[in-house]
Amino acid sequence: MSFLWGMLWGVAAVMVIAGGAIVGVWWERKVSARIQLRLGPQQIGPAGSLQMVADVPKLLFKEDIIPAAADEPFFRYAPLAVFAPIAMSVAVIPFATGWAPFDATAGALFFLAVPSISVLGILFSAWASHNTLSAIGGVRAAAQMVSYEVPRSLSVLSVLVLAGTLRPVAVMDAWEWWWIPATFVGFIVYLISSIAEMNRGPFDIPEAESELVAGYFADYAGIRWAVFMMGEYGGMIAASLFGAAMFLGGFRLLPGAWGVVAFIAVGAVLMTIIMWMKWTFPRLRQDQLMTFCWTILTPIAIVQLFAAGVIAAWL
Amino acid sequence: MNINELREHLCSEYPDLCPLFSVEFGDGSLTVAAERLYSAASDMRDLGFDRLGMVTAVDRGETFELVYRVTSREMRAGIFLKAEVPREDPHIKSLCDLWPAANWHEREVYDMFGIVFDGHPDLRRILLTDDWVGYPLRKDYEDERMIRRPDYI
Amino acid sequence: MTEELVVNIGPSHPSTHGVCRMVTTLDGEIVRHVEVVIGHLHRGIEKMAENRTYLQVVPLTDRLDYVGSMYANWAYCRAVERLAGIRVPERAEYLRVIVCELQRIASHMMSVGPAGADVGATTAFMYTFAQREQVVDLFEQLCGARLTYNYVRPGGVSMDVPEGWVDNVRAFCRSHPSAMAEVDRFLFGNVIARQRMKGIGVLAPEDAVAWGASGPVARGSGVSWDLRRDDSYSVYPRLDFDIPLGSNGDCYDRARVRLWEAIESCRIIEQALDQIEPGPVMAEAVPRLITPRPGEAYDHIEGARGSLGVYLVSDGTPRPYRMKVRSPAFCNLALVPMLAEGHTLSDLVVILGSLDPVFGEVDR
Amino acid sequence: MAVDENRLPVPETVSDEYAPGVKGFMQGARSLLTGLGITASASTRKPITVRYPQEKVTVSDRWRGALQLKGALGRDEIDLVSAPPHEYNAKIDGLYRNDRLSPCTGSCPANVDARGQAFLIADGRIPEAYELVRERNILPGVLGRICHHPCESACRRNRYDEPISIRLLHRFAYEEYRKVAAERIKPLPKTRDQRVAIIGSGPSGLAAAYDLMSLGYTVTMYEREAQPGGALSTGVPSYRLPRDVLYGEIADLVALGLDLRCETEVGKDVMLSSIMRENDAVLLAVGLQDSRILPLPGTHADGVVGALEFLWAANNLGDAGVKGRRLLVIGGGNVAVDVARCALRVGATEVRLSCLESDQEMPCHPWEIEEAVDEGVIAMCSMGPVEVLSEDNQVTGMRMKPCLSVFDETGRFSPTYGEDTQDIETDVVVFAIGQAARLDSLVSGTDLLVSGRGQLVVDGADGTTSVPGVFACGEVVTGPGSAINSVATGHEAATSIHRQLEGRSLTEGRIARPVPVYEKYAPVDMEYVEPDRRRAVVTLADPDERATDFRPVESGLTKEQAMAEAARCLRCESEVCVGCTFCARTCPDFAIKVERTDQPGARCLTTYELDLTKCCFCGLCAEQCPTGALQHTGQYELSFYHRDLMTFDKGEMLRSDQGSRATGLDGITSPVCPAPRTGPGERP
Repeated sequence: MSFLWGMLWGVAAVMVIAGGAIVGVWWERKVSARIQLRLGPQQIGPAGSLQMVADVPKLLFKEDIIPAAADEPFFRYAPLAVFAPIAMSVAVIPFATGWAPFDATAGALFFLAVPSISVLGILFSAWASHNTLSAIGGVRAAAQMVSYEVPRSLSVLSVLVLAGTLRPVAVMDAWEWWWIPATFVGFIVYLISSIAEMNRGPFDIPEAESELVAGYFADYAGIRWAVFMMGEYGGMIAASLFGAAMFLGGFRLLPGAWGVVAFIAVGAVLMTIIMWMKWTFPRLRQDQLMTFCWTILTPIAIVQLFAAGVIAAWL
Repeated sequence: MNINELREHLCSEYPDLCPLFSVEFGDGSLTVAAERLYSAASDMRDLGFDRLGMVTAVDRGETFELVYRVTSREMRAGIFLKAEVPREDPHIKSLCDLWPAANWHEREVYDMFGIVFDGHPDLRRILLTDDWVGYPLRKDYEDERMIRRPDYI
Repeated sequence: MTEELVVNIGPSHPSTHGVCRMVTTLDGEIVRHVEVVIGHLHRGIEKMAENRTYLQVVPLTDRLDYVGSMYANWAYCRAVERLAGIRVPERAEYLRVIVCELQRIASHMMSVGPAGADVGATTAFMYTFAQREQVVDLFEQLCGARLTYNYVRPGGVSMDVPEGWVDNVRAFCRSHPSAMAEVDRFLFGNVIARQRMKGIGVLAPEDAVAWGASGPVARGSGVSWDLRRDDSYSVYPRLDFDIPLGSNGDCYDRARVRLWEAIESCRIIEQALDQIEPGPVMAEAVPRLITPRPGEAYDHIEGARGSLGVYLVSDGTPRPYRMKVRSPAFCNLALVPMLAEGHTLSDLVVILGSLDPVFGEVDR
Repeated sequence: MAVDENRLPVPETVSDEYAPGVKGFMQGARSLLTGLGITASASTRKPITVRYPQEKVTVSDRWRGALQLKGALGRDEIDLVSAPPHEYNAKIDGLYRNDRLSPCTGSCPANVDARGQAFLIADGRIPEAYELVRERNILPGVLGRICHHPCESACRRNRYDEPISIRLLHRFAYEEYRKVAAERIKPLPKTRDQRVAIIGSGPSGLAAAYDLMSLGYTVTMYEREAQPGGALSTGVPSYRLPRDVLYGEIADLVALGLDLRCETEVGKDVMLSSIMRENDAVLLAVGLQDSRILPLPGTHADGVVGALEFLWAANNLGDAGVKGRRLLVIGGGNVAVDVARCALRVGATEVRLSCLESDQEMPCHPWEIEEAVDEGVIAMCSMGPVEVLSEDNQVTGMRMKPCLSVFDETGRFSPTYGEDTQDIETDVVVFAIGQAARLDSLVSGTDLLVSGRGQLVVDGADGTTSVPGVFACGEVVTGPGSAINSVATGHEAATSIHRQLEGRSLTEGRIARPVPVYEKYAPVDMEYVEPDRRRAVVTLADPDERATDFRPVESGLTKEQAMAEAARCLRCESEVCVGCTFCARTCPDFAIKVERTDQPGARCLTTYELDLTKCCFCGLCAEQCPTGALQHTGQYELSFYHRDLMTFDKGEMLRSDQGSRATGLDGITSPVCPAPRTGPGERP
């Protein structure tokens, strides 16, 4: 029975993420277009809103190209290995009072740990493509994701210290408004390292289109490529919603059902900010990225954690 | 520096090169024998012609005329160095150790005319593929893929 | 020292600015050796020119530097005029200066923006492209084409300006500097872009001279050499303009020199528009079939990429006996192996972009 | 140099640095926020991209797109420039404003439709061609011999190779027309009862007479001499203009209804005042009768002659009293050359011609002096006369001095001379420096005003004199000039008379003939012109032989030559492709293939192929097109499902009006080539 429920939740999560990705891609295309003095999608639907809906069948029916030199099984399933952990992570986000799709006791740990598995999928795809540029992209991605795991976890930890629990639903129950200023620095660190974690600009070094073309998924086409993109947007949705919940109060901002609306809205704003940054900033170089992570972000996160610990002890 | 001042300057510094200097369409050119080209180029560099603008060649039938354009920032002037090499087995000394810029230019001339530059560090075809047959800018180059122009003008 | 990895970049690659192939030997992320393989766009224009009349070659020169067609037109026409002894009317000279400075803006926008795109700031690309779009629109109003203009002809220019065009150019010149100031803040002020571009691909001034570099590449290294001033041609002696120089010779300086040149070009255009007077735009009685007497002529102008020269040999027939294009991008591109060694793979594309090669001109 | 104070100053060096340490860190952080601000503000601006196709509406007329043909030989006939005399100017003006006036017609003072003539001759319709020319040039045969043909200098064919021999085509048309003249000439109907008298039967009078007769007036013409033709008869030597040509064409005019009264000198045989009473309008086309002689010392001596007197004697008597004598002509114009060449023919032993101008600036036409020198005339340029030397009242020589410059900076006649004089031995001195009118007996008994310098007072624009109803035209108005110029003034005067007699204002709504400026052509290197593109060559008689008698120097065109020559016409500005191949010749990609057939009566553009896969949209072909038939369409982004569709054949190129691939719309087929006309009476 619980297995069936799990299946159902899984399908629901995939649908939510796929739907979110469709909206997200459209929104990103509009946002980037406006930033770049363009119009973005125009032709299909009002303001091109059905463009992505039209793109999905196109991607489904495109030829599924597998390079002759590729390591076929790994090449085939690597996109799933990237996407599945990210989809799973959405399950622990608390949407309403006392309710998360998967109310795990160590949910925060789950959220931080499970998406990291996708680095394996990236390495698989990079290696299986049998392409030098992909390989470089994969190695860069692995190094980057593993590194940014540290400040990201540390910044989330500062909230968990204040709440005294790893269970997201419980964190939300314990949330107080003054946590926002108290963990604001941590929030910034969380946002930056989340961007790095999902390989988006200005930290999109693994897929840097100007040098590596598209990095680890350069050889992918059609639906497999779409799964990568869903993974990216899924990661963005998950990180935005989790950040909105943990650092900005999530559904606690407004009472009752309005809280859910406010939560989604704050998540959308965070997503827009992530897009805004991507379309504004140049990309860092590999060594600058690492330097930034270890010499700036990590110390700041540690200081934030220490401060949160002091506050928690003082209370 | 205009062309007459340039001629005087050149003649005062290198009297032996003076008779080889001629002017056409406002540009000075120094025509030397192929064996003397390197030393003449080296003299020109010492005279202040610090840039090598281009190296090219012209198919003159029995010979190939090599044309080097050297310019001077200081004098604000440029001249041609010219030398002729025979069509059969054309050789000339490379200027790569005077101006590194000569590297690609000489490769291009080799590519298009088949003139061999002795002492060039990396004399390969540059614009065409390595397995190309023939030297396209020679006037006798034939290729059935070339589009024939109509005979009227 | 890890095992070396040979990465083949190009010829179809987003950052090669055309079709350039770079066989790169990597030590980890560090570039140990680059071999630039060119010729993918070689169309044999010099050979084609030998089979065409002097007028028919003009559209071919459009295809040399397709980002700066006006320059190739002009350099070629100057060489033809020198050979055939054609005197160009003054209005045509002013129009040539105006369109070529507009072309310089358009061409530099095609380099400054991609300098941002090379470091990942695609938005800067779009901002400069917005400016380029305006210039290209002006060209479209002028001669009906947006890329291959075929506008400068032996003896003058193909047609006079349409009604209202001068006002459109003035309006553009008024708005362009402030747009450039914004791009400057957006791209060259940005800390990430500076970190990516500063100290990358440093070209020493003496190397720039020895390698025959010209244009913004040489000026970025502080080599003050601009044919518009130093071998002043056309009506440039009557115009007042500054030549921006860099001091470090890195990618940042090269890109920013272009940005400032684009601002100075506006000033040149405004002066030229003030000085231009009505008159013919084509020399009287230029024959349809130009048959110069035998001889050879060389003329060069300061193109957007450096000194662009055309060497023409005539044998007294209506077709050039030999045409050679001294392409600045070809000379500048030869610097890539020297500049890129020791930098990372990410910097390689930035270095290539900072040299602003256009492969139509490199490969000819 | 004005320096704009507000401009951004170029920095000393473009490589600016952040401050070190914390300050630099803050600068960096601020730069990130600035970047976010710039992108945020950009998102509120108007996008630079446009929606296609709704917003892309500004189609420039200079766009270079795919090509279309507006018309083609064999499919579209050209509009002949033909109109009733009084509407002709308006028609020319309209064509001129629309850039549809061909250079030949535009440059002709009388606006003769030479393009239409060539079209008709090439088509084999030669009498029609003659009649088309006669509309504006009453003496095509005469002008075909003597015209200085400004049309040929303006001919656009000069750009490519050699101009059309328009003058010789006139002559050819006349010779062909003679064979059918009797059946084609019918008296013009006299639809109006007003009468017009014309005094003088020179070219201007004849032109006016024809215009007025075709408008239905009754025209009477008075001529002093026994033979009509005015200066053409008395002045032009018969080796240039055989008299049968001149009298034949005037006879045609008489057959059309002209009442010509020769040997009737107005002022002696009949008084002008009585002519004015009998007629509703009078046109004075009397021309110039007196030669001017410079007021130099010694000109009273025997052997000093005026040019007109000399020519009259040489032409009419065949002897001017110079046989075996030396002769010096003063003057460098056409008349001077005529005098010199006539003198050779009437037996002068040595003929010299001296003029002020250098050999480059001589006012006569270059081909004339060339022919004269071939015949043995000695040209002495840049020489000014000082004094006629005489002995016993008999001319022995002429004292000359070098002329340094003829005109001053402003272009006015103001010669400057050198010092050293030179004596030239000669027996006869002929002054050919200009002519003047002789009006005294003519105007006696009328109110006509004559200026102090002996010239008729005329309003040059419409030919009115000081007496209403009396008009003037020709050289008496304009001064010495070419025959075709006189013809043009005749047409103007006829228009004035017509307006006056209709009771309309002479000036209101009247359009002055435009004087279009045509491009100057560079000399063409004939080495690269194929033989079949060259103009017809006519033979000139051997110089030594021809200089002895008055036989015509130049031979005419044969029928084959004439039709081939007419087929060379480019039909400028007609928007009809003639298959001249200059687009194909100028195409840098060799993408165009043009062929045509010249079968008379079925001239046709047989092939026009444009291979768009090769086309580089340079636009050179359309620029070269002399007729304007080849035009750009707005379509520069063409795409097809098959590459064969990229080759446009003739039908496709011509199908623009119904929509074709070139214009972006697929259309209907159109007739391509007409069947040869083989009806009765017409040549195949």
